[in-house]
Amino acid sequence: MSTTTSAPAGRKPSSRSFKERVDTMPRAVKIVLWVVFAVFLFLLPLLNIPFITTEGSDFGGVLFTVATYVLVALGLNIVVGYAGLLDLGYVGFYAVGAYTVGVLTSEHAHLSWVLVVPIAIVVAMVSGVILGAPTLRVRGDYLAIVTLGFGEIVRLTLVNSQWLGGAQGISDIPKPPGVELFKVPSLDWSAGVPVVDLSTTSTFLKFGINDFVPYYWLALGIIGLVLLFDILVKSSRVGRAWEATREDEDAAELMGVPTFRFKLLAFALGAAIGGLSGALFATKAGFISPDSFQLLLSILFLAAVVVGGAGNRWGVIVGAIVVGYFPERFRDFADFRVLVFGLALMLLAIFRPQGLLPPRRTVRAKRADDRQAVLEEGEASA
Amino acid sequence: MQNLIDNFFSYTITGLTIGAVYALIALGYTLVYGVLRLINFAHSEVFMYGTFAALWVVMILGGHPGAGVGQVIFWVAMMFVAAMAMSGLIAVLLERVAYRPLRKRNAPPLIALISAIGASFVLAEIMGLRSRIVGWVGLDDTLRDYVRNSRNNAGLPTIIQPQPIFTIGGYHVTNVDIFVIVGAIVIMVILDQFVKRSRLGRGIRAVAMDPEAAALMGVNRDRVIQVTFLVGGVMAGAAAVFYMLKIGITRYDAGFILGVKAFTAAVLGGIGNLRGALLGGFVLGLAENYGSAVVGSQWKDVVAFVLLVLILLFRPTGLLGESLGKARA
Amino acid sequence: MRSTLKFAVPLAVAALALGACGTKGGDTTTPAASGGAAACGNYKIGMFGALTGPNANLGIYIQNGVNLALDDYNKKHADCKVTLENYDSQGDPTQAPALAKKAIDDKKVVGIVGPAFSGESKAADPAFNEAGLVTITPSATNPKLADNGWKTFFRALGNDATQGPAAAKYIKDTLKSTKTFVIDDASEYGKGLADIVRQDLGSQVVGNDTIQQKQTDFSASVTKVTSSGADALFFGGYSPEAAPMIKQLRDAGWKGTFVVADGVKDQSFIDNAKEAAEGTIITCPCVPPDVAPAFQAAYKAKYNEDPNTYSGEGYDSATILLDGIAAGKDRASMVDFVKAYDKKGVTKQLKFDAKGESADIKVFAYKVENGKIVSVGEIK
Amino acid sequence: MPEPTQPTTGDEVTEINPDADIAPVDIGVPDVAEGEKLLEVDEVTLRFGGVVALNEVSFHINKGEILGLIGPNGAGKTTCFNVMTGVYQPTSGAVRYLGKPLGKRKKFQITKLGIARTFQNIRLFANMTALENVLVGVDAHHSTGVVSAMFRLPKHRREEAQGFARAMELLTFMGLDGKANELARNLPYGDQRRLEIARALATSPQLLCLDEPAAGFNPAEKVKLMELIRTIRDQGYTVLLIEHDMKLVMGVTDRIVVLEFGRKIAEGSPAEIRDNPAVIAAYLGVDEEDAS
Repeated sequence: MSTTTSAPAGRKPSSRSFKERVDTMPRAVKIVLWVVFAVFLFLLPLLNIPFITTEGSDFGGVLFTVATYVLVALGLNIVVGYAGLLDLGYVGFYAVGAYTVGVLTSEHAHLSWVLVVPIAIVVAMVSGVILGAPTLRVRGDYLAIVTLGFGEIVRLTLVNSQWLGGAQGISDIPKPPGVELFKVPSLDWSAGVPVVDLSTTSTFLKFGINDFVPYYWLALGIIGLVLLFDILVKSSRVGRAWEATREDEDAAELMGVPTFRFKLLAFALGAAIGGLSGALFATKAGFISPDSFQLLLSILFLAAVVVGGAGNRWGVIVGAIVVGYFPERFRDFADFRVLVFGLALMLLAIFRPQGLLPPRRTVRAKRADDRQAVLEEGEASA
Repeated sequence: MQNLIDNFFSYTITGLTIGAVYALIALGYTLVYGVLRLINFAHSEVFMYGTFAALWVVMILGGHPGAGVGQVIFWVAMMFVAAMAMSGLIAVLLERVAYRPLRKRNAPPLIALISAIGASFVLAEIMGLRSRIVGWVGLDDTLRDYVRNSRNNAGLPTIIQPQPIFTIGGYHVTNVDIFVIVGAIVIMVILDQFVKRSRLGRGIRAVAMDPEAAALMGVNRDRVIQVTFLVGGVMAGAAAVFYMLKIGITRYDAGFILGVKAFTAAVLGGIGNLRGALLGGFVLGLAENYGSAVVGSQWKDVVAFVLLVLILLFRPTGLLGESLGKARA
Repeated sequence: MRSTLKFAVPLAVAALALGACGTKGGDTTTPAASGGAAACGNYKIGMFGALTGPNANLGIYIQNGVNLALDDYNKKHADCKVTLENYDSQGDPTQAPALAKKAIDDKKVVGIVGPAFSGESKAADPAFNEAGLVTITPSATNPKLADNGWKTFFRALGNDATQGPAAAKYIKDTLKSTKTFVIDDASEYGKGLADIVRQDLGSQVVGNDTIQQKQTDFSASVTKVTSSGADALFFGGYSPEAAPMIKQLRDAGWKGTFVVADGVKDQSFIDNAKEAAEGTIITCPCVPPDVAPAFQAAYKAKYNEDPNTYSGEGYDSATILLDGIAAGKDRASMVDFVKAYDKKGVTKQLKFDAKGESADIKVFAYKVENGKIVSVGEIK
Repeated sequence: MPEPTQPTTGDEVTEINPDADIAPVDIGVPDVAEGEKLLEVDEVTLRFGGVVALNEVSFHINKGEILGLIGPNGAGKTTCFNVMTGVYQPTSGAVRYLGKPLGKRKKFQITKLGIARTFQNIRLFANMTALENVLVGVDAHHSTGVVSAMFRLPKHRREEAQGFARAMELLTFMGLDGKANELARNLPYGDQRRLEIARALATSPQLLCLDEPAAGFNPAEKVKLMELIRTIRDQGYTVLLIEHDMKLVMGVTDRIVVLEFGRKIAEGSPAEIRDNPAVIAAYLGVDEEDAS
């Protein structure tokens, strides 16, 4: 994300870090940059930028998928990155959110979408508490296998419960109510230069069957809210308690942190965001079945968080984009997609173990460590 | 429930056979976890390669049903040799490529898990794409029988015809059942003795107990880790042979679920504990079978995981506790 | 943070440079179009299904059939060839909608063979319906698909509701089974089919079980089957599970008849179950290949193997669309053309009823004999 | 936990600012008059399997004093600490705090009651800044949850402001205010020790337990540490000090309890302890090592 914003600043060579440079910018410039960036994200599916736009699959649809990955990664980051709990069954919460929407809007009731989404969040959160309460006392590695089991239990329950639609899944999930405000035209690059194409448009917030862009906009808005939530909570007592627990659980407890309670909180919040993401997915897909909630997805989610840099919200967003976007962009690899993905994971782990965009603390620590190493080597003064 | 009572021995014996396979795979998880504190997520693939090696060697030797005893013994022996060699090799390779570079860089454990997941994908996909790969080298016609429909099942001819040996509670225990259960226990005992008595085994225990102290005492940690992977791989190879004899069919993604089950078995018994792996494997195999009998086979995996959660709630270190480092192993 | 910045600029430049290439590449398709005759529409048909990934086999069998039909067409119409556009969903309903949109946006695509599975059909068909792009599925057998009122939905084979009763009838009348055990794999296809069989067989069903897909160890099911004394077992599911299941049943000494449906009508079942597959009865709403020897010969010549599951349906589905193109139909008029279609295909008389279902469904029974699937006649 | 970094060379001893106001804030526990019993260890026995780690140990700590807990290696000093802070449950006997037994309270609950500690081997939150480390301690008596953080409710803002002020005051006191934003793991060894004390003080304890705070210090640093401990007491804290270094203990404590093999062998003023033959016997041979 920040890669894109860095482009204008990147022209003047400087030894200062990007972060410092942004920090020292006048407030007005910062706001303008952010607005430009937000507008760019908003228009992205319609710009049809060559090379970036996926050839094999609809770009709006792909962007929506990437957006759900981003949302999931933000939620999982609270669990894995902040609280340090290894969760291999996150897809379970994603499924709970999606199925809550499916059951309450189509299968067994016909409640309004606006009402159902908060319910889905709450149900996912409750399922997080139910899973976490007995298992968060066990050790980290055990937690991994227990959560993995949870993901499978959820999927198998979906397959085998006729009440939940069984293997057939749930179809005819209604679209959210929309308001038709204005049309946004797209760009056409077929002449080599961008031309505004007024015949291909997306209507701002009309949730149709064949236009995924409004769903992407919806997801973008929700990501914004979740990010804000993440920033606010992380920079409070709660965030500090999570980090302390991750760093040294016993010491944290002896400093008055009720670690179990905070771990459970992280689990519940993570689950809630996973549920929200699942609810969005169900809304857009209109049809859900257990096939969409395979165990593999949990692993992809975790990969997104770790590849990006667990603990850094911007990092995990980058990770989610990598995991969600690249397989679609490089559909030509077709059969080799999983193979290439596996290789990429290994290479990343070996050559960039801290993730693509590690948390600032790691960077800071590394810098300080380097300084220390220089000091230790000889008389060289810093 | 009535069905379970009526066919109790049938469910028990078949549960023990699959449990034996779980136990042997679980050993690989337990050993590696003991020395590295790492879930070797790709161990399931090590097993899967073993099943293919066992299958291919029988195909090369022209194995077929109804052969004489001597020939069958030869085939089975070759299955063991091939599967153990293949799995051992893959396991060592895995350690070299996916874990050692990370260890040298002191990467956090989570990263090792990601590397393991990556390696698992790569290994499974190479097997799943083997037809394409041999196609590139132009061997697809020669190797047609070995690679065709590489995303599909691959089946072993029934080289040992199951023969009822004796009957217990209405269930005819076959030669294959006995071979698998007894074979697995014998292999476990050998491993147990190896770890307890041999120099390398002591090294494994020393590293598991305290890596730094072991290094100070002159134990070559890298070598010990390599041996640990090798031993785990060889055990997975043995499991692969038993699996092929009992189930008879494998596939490029056959390892995944089995790996998860075996890891569950390892945790169930107390990870890091060799005897725990054996016990965990058998308990899991039985629980799954009994559970399937009572609530239906579709809940098999659910039974396994619920059992795991229950055990961890009441015995957080598994049935026998964790102890590769401690002398009990 | 700093390193990100260093990469940012070159990346942006690279993106632009490559982007330019991409655009040029896109351009070449337009001039190429002028190569044909003036009236040529450069139409495409789409193949929608799993072509890669774990479920790819079925998709590839269909695609082989479709390619054969295209070869036939393009030989006859060398001046105005039709090309195939692949939409590889990997059988995943999550990927299906975005692919459907891509097909819809490509105005050259006049019809789709697929989607291959029921799940992806549910996810993608509403979009096709809205866009008026015709789909003929050669393999999705969920009966409910036809009940959605999609005017673009056509199915070139019988659904589970036609096959289930035939399988039950065969078990009852021909096998004269009195004790039947029914197993399904909890999949949409397998469970749907097995439930119909259970219902039709009524009290002669002595036991039920449900397994999981990708399961390999069936010891619990085997015990249930053997202890029930069943003389026949119906399994609703696919060959990856059917093969180890019958193998383990035979190993346990079970002697009854194994009855399965078209999901198992696949050479890989025999390749893997080997001796254990012998005598298995397979029901299928597909005409035996000897009905259309020319197709079989052509397929064998091109792919060096016998036509596999749904290859014929794939061929037929594509043929309908290609006939439409030959008749000068475009995307909008294709729906009515397909609706009115009535010709003999390689699998059956190709004709659809008001809901888009095949009007002429015959279910045949096949038997595994000496490692081959041979027809034992229609189930009437 | 990262390895503690190299002990400092001695020439850069961080000066403390004794003027900073670090007096404990009211945390809602009953106040005890100066000189009264604050905490009482009553006949505490702790067994691990067959090993008796503590054998009927009894002593008490008075409000406002500095009590030394000494003994040779393996005497059970840290174990005693662990029983007092809820890490272990005594097999028999009880720990009474403010007249009431601690019972089966959890670790964090005991901290909230006003007992805080440091660790023999430094256990800071290595990847958090110095300020954040102290803030975690201050947070012990805060109650901001997700909701008030999310909406930046007045309670959150008040607590954050108070917490920040208190944390900075503590860092200033320790002379660490200039390093507030350094990661804990990057601080020099001495600073890490001091930061641990600051973090413990941040929980506003009635009783501050220091587990070998001078380990790895050179003599100059030890002198500073003695000063620091005295200043802390003068600000209104009660201090329990585990220490190996006899000189330090004698110089700073009001009373001393001596453990050996899990048993209390002596108790009294520094002067009494110095002349106690049992103590001398226990420490024989250990003295030399200490002197180094």
